[in-house]
Parts: sequence; structure tokens; C-alpha cells
Amino acid sequence: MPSGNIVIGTIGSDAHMIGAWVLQKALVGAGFNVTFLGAVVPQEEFVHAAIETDADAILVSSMYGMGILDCEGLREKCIEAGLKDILLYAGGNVAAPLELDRNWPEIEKRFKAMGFDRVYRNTVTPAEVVAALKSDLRLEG
Amino acid sequence: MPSGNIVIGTIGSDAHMIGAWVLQKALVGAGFNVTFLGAVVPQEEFVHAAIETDADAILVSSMYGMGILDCEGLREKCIEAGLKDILLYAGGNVAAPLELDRNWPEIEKRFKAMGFDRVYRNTVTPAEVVAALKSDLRLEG
Amino acid sequence: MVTGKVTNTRLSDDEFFRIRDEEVLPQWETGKAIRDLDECIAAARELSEGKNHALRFLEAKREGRHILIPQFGRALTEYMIEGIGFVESETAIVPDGAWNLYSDSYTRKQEFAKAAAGIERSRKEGMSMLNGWPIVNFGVEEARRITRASRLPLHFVTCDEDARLASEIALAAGWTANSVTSLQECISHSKTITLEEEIRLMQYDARLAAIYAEKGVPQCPWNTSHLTGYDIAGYHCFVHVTEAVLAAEQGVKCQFLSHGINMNLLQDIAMIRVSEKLCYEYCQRLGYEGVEFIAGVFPFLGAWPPRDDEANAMIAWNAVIPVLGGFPGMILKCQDEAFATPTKEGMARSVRLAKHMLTLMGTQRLPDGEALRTEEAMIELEVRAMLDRCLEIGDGDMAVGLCRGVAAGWVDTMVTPWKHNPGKVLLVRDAENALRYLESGAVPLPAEVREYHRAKIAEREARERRKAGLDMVVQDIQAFSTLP
Amino acid sequence: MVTGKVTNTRLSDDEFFRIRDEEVLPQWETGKAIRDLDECIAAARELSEGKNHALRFLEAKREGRHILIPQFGRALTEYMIEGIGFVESETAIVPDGAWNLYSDSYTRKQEFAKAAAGIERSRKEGMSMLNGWPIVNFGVEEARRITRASRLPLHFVTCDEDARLASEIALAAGWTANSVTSLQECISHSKTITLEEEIRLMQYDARLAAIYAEKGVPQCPWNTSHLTGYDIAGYHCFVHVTEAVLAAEQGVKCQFLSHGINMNLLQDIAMIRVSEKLCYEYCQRLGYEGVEFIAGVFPFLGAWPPRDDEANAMIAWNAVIPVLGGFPGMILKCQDEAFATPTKEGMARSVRLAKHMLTLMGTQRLPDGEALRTEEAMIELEVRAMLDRCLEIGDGDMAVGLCRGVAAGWVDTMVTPWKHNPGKVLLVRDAENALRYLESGAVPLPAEVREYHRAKIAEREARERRKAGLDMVVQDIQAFSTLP
Ligand code: B12
Ligand code: B12
Repeated sequence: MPSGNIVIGTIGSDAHMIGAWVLQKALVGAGFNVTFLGAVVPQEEFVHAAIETDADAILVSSMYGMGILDCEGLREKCIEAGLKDILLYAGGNVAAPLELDRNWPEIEKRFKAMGFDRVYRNTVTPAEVVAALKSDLRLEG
Repeated sequence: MPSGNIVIGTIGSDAHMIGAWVLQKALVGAGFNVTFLGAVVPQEEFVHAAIETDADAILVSSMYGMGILDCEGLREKCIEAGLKDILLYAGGNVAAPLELDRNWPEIEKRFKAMGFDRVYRNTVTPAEVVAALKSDLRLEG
Repeated sequence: MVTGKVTNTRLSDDEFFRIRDEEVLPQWETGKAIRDLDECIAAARELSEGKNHALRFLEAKREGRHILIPQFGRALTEYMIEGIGFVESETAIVPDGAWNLYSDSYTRKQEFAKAAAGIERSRKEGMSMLNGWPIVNFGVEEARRITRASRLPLHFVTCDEDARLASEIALAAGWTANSVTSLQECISHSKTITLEEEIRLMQYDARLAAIYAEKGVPQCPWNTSHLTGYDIAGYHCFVHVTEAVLAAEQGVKCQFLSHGINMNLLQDIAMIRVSEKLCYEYCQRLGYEGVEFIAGVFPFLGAWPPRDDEANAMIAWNAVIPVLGGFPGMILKCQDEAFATPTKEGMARSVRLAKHMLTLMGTQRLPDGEALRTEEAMIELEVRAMLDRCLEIGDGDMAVGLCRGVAAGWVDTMVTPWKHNPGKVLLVRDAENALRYLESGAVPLPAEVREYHRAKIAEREARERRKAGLDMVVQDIQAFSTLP
Repeated sequence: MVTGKVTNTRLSDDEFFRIRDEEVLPQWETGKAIRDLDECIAAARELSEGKNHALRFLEAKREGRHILIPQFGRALTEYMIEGIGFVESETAIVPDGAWNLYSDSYTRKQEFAKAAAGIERSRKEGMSMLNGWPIVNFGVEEARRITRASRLPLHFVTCDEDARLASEIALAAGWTANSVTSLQECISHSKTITLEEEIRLMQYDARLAAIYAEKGVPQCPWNTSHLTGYDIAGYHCFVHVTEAVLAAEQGVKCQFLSHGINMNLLQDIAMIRVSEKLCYEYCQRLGYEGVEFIAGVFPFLGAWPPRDDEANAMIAWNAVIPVLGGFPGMILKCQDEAFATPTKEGMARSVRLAKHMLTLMGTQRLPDGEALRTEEAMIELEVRAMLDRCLEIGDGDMAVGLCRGVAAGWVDTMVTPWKHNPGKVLLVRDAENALRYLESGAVPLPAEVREYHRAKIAEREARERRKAGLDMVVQDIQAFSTLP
């Protein structure tokens, strides 16, 4: 049974927190229990919060363009901590150079390879994120 | 010996006269004798003015996009009137659709085929036109 | 020479229908299909349902909203339908938009045989070889296809001299705005026609619009001052007011004032305010009650820069002025302006840019203040002087006065192909880019106004340490199209 | 908890050099190369010849011109040189331009090892995997290569908390503007650092700039209020004035005020005028003579639209405000803003667009008037209340007062990652898109100001027929980035 508990924050040295803040409001509005970690969140803190709250999913925001560097190894840390099956989403402006941002299939490939379940551009709407979570967690719409 | 006499005007039903007016000022400034016919000038009027003034060149402005249609037959009329070798320049916005304007080699080809010596886009400067005239007429710079 | 035969008098039904049958409909074979005016009006009522220019604009004015007005014109109906559909689906222009649809220049000069050849040629070449849609050659049924293809009110851009048959076809197709112009057309597009004859032709267009409106299809013809693109603010206003009065006499109750602007925020806003105010005032004074005016901004009609980035700046600045001025109508040019008639892609991009300006600017307005009031006062003095002189020498008849004013040489502007224009006026920009009289010829400028213009030019001369003269005039003509 | 140990006092040379040797230079191995400060200053003098930020901006201010400031930052020096060269040759930015060059966020947080990995990774991937240029890892000689590659003054964008080593390298390379910030950095980029510590770090940067200037290399550090992108006008001004005073105490004589704007013409212009005025006034009042301020506009720091056309509108509107306000500095974002760090092509396009806005607008200014004066008066009342309270509870010491103000909860703004921010403030836009306090927490707003904000919000509520609340706040955050 999914708990409906979600951990959300902005990873690495990234200080952008408005997107995650907006998302958090939308998720709460949709009935999830959200632990909001703010910005500049190390991988360890995500994992720790997920354990503490028995979370179904970790939503990693990365806005400042170094998301690929910051997200590497997170799935491994989750596995080590016994969160093998936890959902991992990433979203935001994950790539610093435009050439990579324009090459979205490549970004998807890389995040999948890192063990993320989904990765979103910053044009995603909170409603789409809610829908994806509900579907992945088999919660009714 | 070239006379340095130039006829200039806007051809066809075309009412744009500012470009030709500006050009006329530049040509006068450069020492040419200019007969300025204004706008909405039929082919016949160009030929007639060229004969009257013993002109070296006819400068046809066409701004409104139908220059190809309006210029067809002008060289033939010149030849009939005994102005076989008169220089013919065209310039302005000669093509109504952007696809043709972007395909400048095609426009050049068509104007050459119509018997024009040169054709210019509207980004040409009056100085460039003066230089071309002087060179074609072998007047010193 | 002014014959005095053309006066500001409403066409009687008899005259109107005589002209219609003898002069207008026979111009081209497509005139036949619209012989029955009542039938046309009935069809127009249905076709324009939900997309009436007058109703849409009056509502926008009441509610302080802006209407975006892209332009389009290609040789073939298919291209028209495709382009209109593209812009309406690729942008958020519906419902707060309208179309400015123009015909080619052969049609504008009644050279329908040439237009026919252009249609053929376009088919053969597989692209538009005409600079607009030949409405007369295609006729009313094709025009109705266009009406049906759009969800917006349609305006038919006037012809150069004689727009009557084209107007008839457009209105019969459910387009709800033709043009009521006179001096505008002479200055912009004509070479030899007399102003009297132009006024006579225009009176027909105006009366036609009024008849449609009287019979239940509200019309909002355009009263424009696009002119040469290089005309002083006062001249723009003067043209609008004279045309407003002439159209009002024919019974036109709603007019869209499409102002060509000069790109100076303050002067343009002042110009449009004065123009709108005096349109109301002179109509009222001359006994035309209940005429409504809707102010609009036509993007700079002088030379545009030949690169997207600079054109984007033009589009944006052209949007700032109507928003800060609070004027409902925002006509749009696009990035293609310097090169060729607008593509559908270009118009869509321009609509998006302008629409986002609306989002950003919301209901921000230029606040009132001393500087704006001075500029308005100066323009108003100039325009009143001209209008009153018109009425005086026309013995109260605006049409007669206007014709006499041109003949006498004091109604004057710069660089036009029209040979009856006196051509003694020269304009330059001042230190703030506002347009000023360098030479005012015989224009009856009040001394105060003349002094004001002179002082403003002196400011620029001081700043640039050079004298204003013909060189500066020519440079200014290309001021916004020259790339650095 | 405020320790009171950090006060607004100039660092003595002893302290400065102690910190330099013990704390700053050892941060990374590239610190070694700049050990001899006099040598660095001598080199900077030569390298910055003809492209000094302070001199260029003071001249522009005097002459009423605008300086365009594009931004750029990529992982490798080659990319930097290529990008700078591209923009300088493809546009007319020389000579009236300057560069805003930023480092990556690892560098900004002293994570130099991560930055080193990012450099490697970028080389391997053949593209920039860092969001800026890691100035500390590359060191002074590489920075000098960049100086030589540009014909414009260079500004080094601050680091998140500790910019000291990066500043040292930038100034030693002949870049002539670092940053003098404090609350700005906490609000924008920090999570846990205390304001006292941030002020302590900043004092070093300010003193460093002052030393360069005192030794003949004029400096114009940036005093910025970029903040979260969603902050009220008064808070922007307050940040500027506090930072102005703190930097002045360290001997900084010329400051560039980079104002984050909210996109309301009147409010932004009012904000910047009040900010500049109070920077002068409080510096004077507190005994700092002869400090010069140059006002600049930083483009909207909230969410941008993810499409070129709408981004073009943003760029244009961001240019309108400094021109109409008469502010010399025009920082630029570009069409890439919503997606990724600016490409060189994007920056060039943006420069061209902005440059053409300058051509079009010339010296047009927003005329003075009632509405502008009211807005200014309201902002001024708010900011004075805060500044005076600061000085009061700091016993005349702005640093102490500022720290106590934050701790006491009345220095406050919205949505920041900084955990010491009280976070009781909520902002919404009014009917004209100006930002207003929906909740003002403990901010010491004069009653009049509070009432004004409330009335303005009520106007919007009436117009939209709905109550302002958290939903509206969240919507407003995305107001300019949502495509229709
Ligand atoms: C506001 C802003 C700031 C503010 C941040 C305030 C704060 N503390 O939060 C300030 C001014 C301080 C700032 C600073 C910087 N910024 Co900034 N910033 C922006 C800006 C303009 C808007 C971001 C924003 O608030 N959007 C509004 C929110 C509501 O939307 P959002 O963040 O996109 O989030 C939505 C979606 O992305 C999605 N989403 C977000 N996270 C997640 C996660 C998951 C799992 C899912 C499913 C969805 C999702 O849902 C959210 C809600 O709808 C963007 C550009 C833009 N997008 O317009 C640049 C931008 C993000 N910043 C950028 C950069 C580089 C910086 C700086 C390094 C400075 C610089 N060089 O310019 C510093 C960062 C310092 C640091 N240590 O992080 C770059 C990043 C480039 C890149 N990705 O390659 C951007 C894209 C600008 C640019 N083009 O250069 N910035
Ligand atoms: C001003 C203007 C007008 C004014 C004209 C005033 C007048 N009577 O002269 C007004 C507003 C009246 C007008 C009307 C129309 N216009 Co107009 N107009 C322009 C505009 C904005 C500027 C032209 C201008 O004055 N430039 C300044 C002068 C100094 O430059 P220039 O004309 O380019 O001339 C220089 C060069 O081209 C060159 N040159 C010119 N002729 C020649 C000849 C030779 C031999 C050589 C060597 C060089 C040369 O040297 C000149 C001096 O440097 C252009 C768009 C633009 N370019 O920005 C559209 C434009 C020319 N107009 C256009 C159109 C279609 C029209 C109309 C049909 C209305 C409409 N549908 O919009 C009517 C025409 C009616 C008619 N019968 O002709 C189109 C033409 C499209 C095309 N070519 O496919 C343009 C390009 C706008 C557009 N993109 O739709 N227009």
C-alpha cells in the first residue's frame, strides 16, 4: 500500500526553491503528505527524509543546470538505505547547455540510466506531476 | 561618352516613392543629372524619358512586391525605341512572397533573363548604387 | 483647381443606387453576383454573427481591453484560408483579435485584368505573385469562404483610389469594416487623382457602410492616417477629423481611427488623444450625433530594419504605445516587414510577442502630467487652426474647405507621390525622437506652435552639434531601418 | 541570535591582510599566484586600461547614455573567449557595453573540487556541464586571457556566500567590478549562513575593491537586489541602501545599483529613483562623502516564458524601463532564459534587440506626474521607516541594526531558501501589475502605506471578482511564464 508520502527538495548547491515550493503546494492540494526540504539539499538528506517519513517517492528539483552531476549516485544511496523501489523523479532545468536541453531524449536516457523513473522539463505543469505520481503509485485519480 | 544622365522612378501601380526619392538625392549629390519620375510610372514613360534626356541608365524602383510582373518587357521596349544598350537596374522589394525574396539567386536570374544589368535588394546603400553606376559607365570614382 | 461640385452632402438613395448600377457593379463581372443589396445584407448579417468589428471594438473600448489586428494578403484564396487558420490556431488571438485583410495593388488601382494574370501566374509558380488578395477578381462567394474560415471580425483594407466595388464585395461577404478615407488615399497611394474625385468615391464607401449598419449589420469602417509614413502628428489628426466628418455626413456611426505613429511615446499618445477628442467635437459641432470613435495604433509606416531582432524591438515598441495610451486597437506588422508581405509564420510570431506585451503591461497607462499636456496642447492648436480654416474657406463645408486648403497650399505634407500636394514641408526628429517641422511651408501654424517646434529642433542641434537640414531629413527617414 | 560582533567598521589593513593570508588565499591553490597584491593591482591597471567599469559608467551617467550588459558563463575558458568575441563582433555593443560574467554554482559555494570535476566532465562531453566559469579553479592567468579577449569592462558576478577568493582573482585580472552584497546573498542563494557572517565576508570584498581604487584602478562594485525575483519594491530599496552604507564604510566610492525589477513601469522607476536617492542621502548622513551611485535595471528575475516570441517581449519591456527611467545600466537576459544558461547566439540577439530599443526610444523619458510621485512617496515612506528603525535598534550601526531587524522578524520577504528569513510576507500584483503586500508580517509599514497597498489589491479584486489569497500569489509567480 502506498503511503502517499512524498519528499521534495532542490538538490546539490542549487538555491532555487520556488519551483519546488509551488510543486509542494500542488501536491498537498492533491492530498499527498509532503516533506519539503527546501533548497541546497544533499543526496543524503533526501534519503534520510525518505526513510524517516516512509516515503513513496523522492521528487528532486534541479534548476541551475548541473542536475546530471548532482543526481549521479542517488539511486545507489537509496538502494544502500533499503529504498530499492522508491520512485525517483527529477525535474526543472537539468542541463546547463542549451544544446543538451534541446536534446531531451538524451537527457531522459541519462536519467533513466541513473535509476530515475521520470524526468521532466520545467514546462511540466503541477497537474501533470500529480497525475504521474497517482498513476505510478496506483492511487485513484 | 556617357552623358551621366539617369532616369529613375517607381514602376507599375507602385506608389512607393520614398526610396527612389532618396536615391535620386544621392545620385544628384554624386554628380549625375537625374530625371525623377516619381511613382506609378508605366514602362512607356521610362523609355520616353530616357530618350528625351539621352540617358545612360534607367533605374527602376519596385517596392510593392510585383516587380517581376511589372518589369517584364521593359528591355524589349527599350530595344524597340533604339535604346538597345541602355543600362537597366532594378531595386527594392521586388518579390511579394518571402520564399522568393530569400531565394535571391533566383531573382537575379530572372532579372538578368529580362535584360536587366543589375538588380538590388532594399538593403543596398545609395553609395553602392553610385559606385556600380560609375563602374558600369566607366566614370571615374 | 477646385470645382466646388463635390460637397459634404449625404448621397441620396437615388444617387447611391444610380452610381451603384452605373459606375460600380459594372467595373468587373463579379459585380453581378451582388446586385441585390438586401440579399447581400441578409447574408452579411448571418456571416458576421459573433464576429462583428463594431460590436467587438466597442466592447473592448468599454472594458479597457486591446484588440490585436494582424494583417494578411496573398494571391490565392487557399493561401488566405491557410494563413488565417494558422494564426488563429497557433496563437491566443481569439477572441480579442481582428483581421486586416488587403488586396493586391492591381486591384487597388482597378487593373483587374492584371490581377487576373497575377492569379494565373501565382498558380503556375506555386507561390503568391501578387501582394494581396484580389477580392474583386474572386468575388463574393470566395470572400465568404474567407469569412467562414475565420473566427474574428474582418476588415477590408481600402483600395488606392476607387474602393467601391471591393467594398461592396467585402461587406456582402460579412466583413464588417471597409474604409472611409479621402486625403489619406491621395497622399499614400495616388499620383494624379483630384481630392474632389477621391472624396466623391469615398462618400460612396461611407454611405455603403451606413446602409449596412442601418439595416442591422453594424459597421466600423476604418478612418486612417497611414499616409506616407513620414508625416507630422498634427497632419495625422487633421486627416482623421476631416474624414470623420465626411463619413459621419454619410451616416457612419462608428469609426475605427487607425493612426500611423511616429514612434515617440508622448507625441503619439498626445496625437491620438487629440485626434479622438476632435473627431468627437467636430462631429458634434457639425450636427452629427452619436458617432463613436475607436482609437487604434498602426505600427510605424516608415522603413523597418532588415533583421528579426531589430524588427522585434519595433513590434514591441509599437505595442507599448497603444497600451500606455489606453487605445483599444493594436495593428501588427511582423518580422518580415522589411522584406516581403507578411508570412503566416511571421504574423503568428508577432501576435505572440504583442500578446505577451499585453500580459506584461496589463492595464498600465502613461500617467498624466505636464509634458503630455504641453504636447497635446501644441498639437491641438495646430489642428484646430487647420480645421477652422477649412470650415471657414469652405463656408462651413469640410469637403470644399479641404480641397481648397490643398489647392491653396496650406494643407501639406512630405514625400508623397501625389502631385497635388504642395510639398513645401520638411520634418526632422528632435532630441527625443519626436517629429517636428523643419519647414512648415504655408501650414497655418500658430506662432506658439512654430516656436515650440523650432525650440525642440534646436535642442537636437545643440546635442548633436550640427544644423538640421535636408541631410538630417533624409537620415531620419532611415533612422529606424539602418542596422548598426 | 545576533552576536553583535560584526559591526559596520572599516577593516584595518592589518585585519584585511591577516584575513587574506589566513582565510582567503589558502582556499584553493590558485590563491598562490595572487599573493602580491601590489603586483596584482599594477597588472590590473594595465589590463583594464580603456575598459574600466567605473569610468565607463560614470561617463554614461553624465551624458545620459545607456550601457548594455549581457551575461555569460560557461565551463571552459575557450567557450568564454569564443562567446565574448562573438557578441562583441556580431553586435554594436562596443563601446557602450559591459560584461556580466558569472561563475558556476559549485564555485559560488566554495566546492572547488566539484568544480574541478565539472571542468573535466565538460572537456569529456564537449560541452559546458557547469552553469558558469569556475574562476577560482582556473585562476588569474586564465582570467586575464578573458580580459584581453574583450573590449568591454568586465564585472564578476558574486558568489553565493564567500566571494573573496573569486573577487581577488577577478580584480587581479583587470576586471573592474566585483560585488558588495550581504542580505542580497542570503535571500537569493543561501540556506543557513548567518547574516552577520555574510556581512563579515562582504566587508572583505568591499575593502578589496576600495584598495584597488585607492591605488589607482577605479572600481565599481555591484550592489544588487536581485533577491528571489519576487520581492516588493521597498525591500529592494532597503537592501540597496543598507549595502551602500556597508560598502561605503569600507571605502567604496562608486557603486552600481543593479535593481531587480517587477515589470511595472511606474513602480519600478519609482523604486529605482527612491533607491538611488536614499543611497546618496544615507551615505551622506552617515558621513560617507563623495560616493557615486549608478542606477541599473536587472531584467525580471522571476520565471520567463519558454518561447522566443514571448521572451522577446520580456527583453523589450525590460529595456523600456531603464530608458524611460533614464537609468544608465541595462542588464540583459536572452531568449534562452527559460531553458538554460545563455548561448552566445542568444546574447547577441538580445543585445541587438535592446540596442534597437535604444535607437527607437532615444532619450525619451517617463514624464513626471502625480502618479509617479505618489508611488515614490509610498516606497520612500516604507524604506525610511525600515532604515531608521535599523539605525535605531543598531544604535547607529547599520550592520548591527540589519541583523537585529532580521532576527526580530520585521526585515522580511517571500519565498527564499534562507532559513533565517521570517517568511511572513506574501505579495500579489494589483490591477496594474504592480506588486503589493497581501501580508506584510512584521514589516514596519506606515499606516498610510499599508492602506495604499490594501486599496490597490482591492482594485484588482473588484476587477477580477475574486479574493486575493495564496492561490493568487502562486499564480502571480508564474504570471509571465505561462503561455496562453
Ligand atoms: C527565479 C530565478 C532565480 C532566483 C532564485 C530564487 C530562489 N532562491 O529560488 C535567483 C535570482 C536567486 C536565481 C539565482 C540563480 N540562478 Co536562476 N533562475 C530563476 C528563474 C528566472 C526562474 C525560476 C523560477 O522561480 N521559476 C518559477 C517556478 C514556479 O518554476 P520552476 O522553477 O520552473 O518549477 C516548476 C517546474 O520546473 C517543475 N519542477 C521544478 N522542479 C521539479 C522537480 C520535479 C521532480 C518535477 C516533476 C517538476 C519540477 O515544477 C515547478 C512548478 O511548476 C529561472 C529562469 C526561468 N525559468 O525563467 C532562472 C534559472 C533557473 N537560473 C539559472 C542560474 C544559472 C542561476 C544562478 C547560477 C545565477 C546565474 N548565473 O544567473 C543562480 C543560482 C545560484 C544557486 N546556488 O543556485 C539558470 C539555470 C541554467 C541552467 N539550468 O542551465 C536559469 C534557467 C536562468 C538561465 N537561463 O540562465 N535564479
Ligand atoms: C513607407 C512604406 C509605405 C508607404 C509609402 C509612401 C510612399 N508613397 O512612398 C505607404 C504607407 C503609403 C505604403 C503603402 C503600401 N505598401 Co508599403 N511600405 C513602406 C515601408 C514601410 C518603407 C518603405 C520606405 O519608405 N523605405 C525607406 C526608403 C528610403 O527605402 P527603400 O524604399 O527601401 O529604398 C532604398 C532601397 O530599396 C534602394 N532602392 C529602391 N529602389 C531602388 C531602385 C534601384 C534601381 C536601386 C539600385 C536601388 C533602389 O535604395 C533606396 C534608398 O536607400 C516598406 C517596408 C520597409 N521596407 O520597411 C513597406 C512595403 C514596401 N510596402 C508594402 C506594401 C505591400 C504596401 C501596400 C500594397 C499596402 C500593404 N499591403 O501593406 C501599399 C502600396 C500601395 C501601392 N499602390 O503601391 C510591402 C511590399 C511587399 C513586397 N515587396 O512583397 C512592404 C515591403 C511592407 C511589407 N512587408 O508588406 N507603404
